[in-house]
Amino acid sequence: MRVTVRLFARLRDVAGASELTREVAPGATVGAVWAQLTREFPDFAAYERSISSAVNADYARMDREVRDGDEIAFLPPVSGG
Amino acid sequence: MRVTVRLFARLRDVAGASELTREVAPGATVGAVWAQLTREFPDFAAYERSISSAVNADYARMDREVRDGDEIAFLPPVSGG
Amino acid sequence: MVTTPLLSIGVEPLRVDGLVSAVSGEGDGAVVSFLGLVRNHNAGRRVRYLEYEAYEPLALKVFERIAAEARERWPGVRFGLQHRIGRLEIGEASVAIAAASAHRADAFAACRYAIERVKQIAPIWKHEFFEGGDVWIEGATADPEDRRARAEAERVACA
Amino acid sequence: MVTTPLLSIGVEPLRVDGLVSAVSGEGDGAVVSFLGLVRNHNAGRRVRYLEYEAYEPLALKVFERIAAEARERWPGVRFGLQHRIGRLEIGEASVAIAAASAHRADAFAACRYAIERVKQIAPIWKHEFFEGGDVWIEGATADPEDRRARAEAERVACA
Repeated sequence: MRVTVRLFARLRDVAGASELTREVAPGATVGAVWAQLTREFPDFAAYERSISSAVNADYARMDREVRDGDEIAFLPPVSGG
Repeated sequence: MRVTVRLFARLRDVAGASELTREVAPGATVGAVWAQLTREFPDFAAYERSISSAVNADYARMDREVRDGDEIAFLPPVSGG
Repeated sequence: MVTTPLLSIGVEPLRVDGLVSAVSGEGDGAVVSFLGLVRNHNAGRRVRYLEYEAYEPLALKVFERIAAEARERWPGVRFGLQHRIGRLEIGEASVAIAAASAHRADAFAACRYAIERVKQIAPIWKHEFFEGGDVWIEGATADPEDRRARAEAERVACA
Repeated sequence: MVTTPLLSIGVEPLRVDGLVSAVSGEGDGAVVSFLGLVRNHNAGRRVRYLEYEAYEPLALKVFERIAAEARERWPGVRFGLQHRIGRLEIGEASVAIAAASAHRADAFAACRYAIERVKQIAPIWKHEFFEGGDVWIEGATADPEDRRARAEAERVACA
């Protein structure tokens, strides 16, 4: 199945794209998508402990199962305000 | 000697004037001016413990001696803001 | 360009944008402002309007004193304080305060401290006209030298 | 009359007067507002300008969450929160918050709480362009369910 991945701030710079489409295995979790991206972009590994994630524009945990067509966002530590 | 007395808020209403000129004895203190006014306007007595005073637009204590021409102000409890 | 006086008393309506601009500098990361508004109720009464009166020359000196106290306690804070007098309708602002600082903690504390001090020591009085009568509001006995009052203002400011 | 949205993200410059008016009702006696400004320095660097980016649909939901948290903690507070994105010059406002209440203690606390929560959980990032380079500022790991973070925001708000 396919998901859209949204990347922000330095993750976007590292990946060179704000949006990616990726094939993921059925039953994959958000964490599995992240692991897959970390293999593709080794610099993502530095964010292993500080990343937050969202599914379809709602915060979601890494153990959340993703569905075909979901928009998965990975959020480095925030700095609004 | 003569002083100008400035009155505010309910003190002004009680006295019916925002400014009075009064003769006071040489060496009189602010407190003596207040006592003199309280004889003239008995309703002032209710403010005996809550009044503040100023001389020439600076806060002053009741034991301050007044001089000829001073502007003495009596300030009921404040309610700005 | 009209300059906004940082400390003032007058009959003109208060707006916060001008005061915020006037206190903010290029090194400031935070501006906190406070507006006191005329409420439609007070102590169970339906308020029609208010009239404020001030002993103006002393009030301006008190505003300078409050600004100095705030700068002493929170060095680097830039500070503005304007109070309106005369007749004020429901929803209008009676007082506007702005405090700018490099960091937000100081701006919040200085702004809160200032409104507490205004209520403690500014020679200003509120005449409330409500449905059925009118009353002079009498709050605090003004004593700028009262250290306990100043300490209480600092406590409330969460400094 | 232009209505000011209470919760928004956009590229337009922020002004506090409109937000203050939008949150204030006839029962309110106090409005506290906060503006976050772009400072000319940060961590020893001379800042040239900032660029803010947001995950907008999630950020708007987070603003609604912060407003709900503030209303739960301080019932009766009316609340507005606007964040700017895109390029911001020194002195411009990145965020505007206003909280109106019958009493000033609640307005101060709710406003301070909100800016703390924005910094904790709003999916917004600051890209700093300084003399000699640029850097993404990375602050807090966003976790809206983190009770300790929320308690810390309440503590700082002096609630």
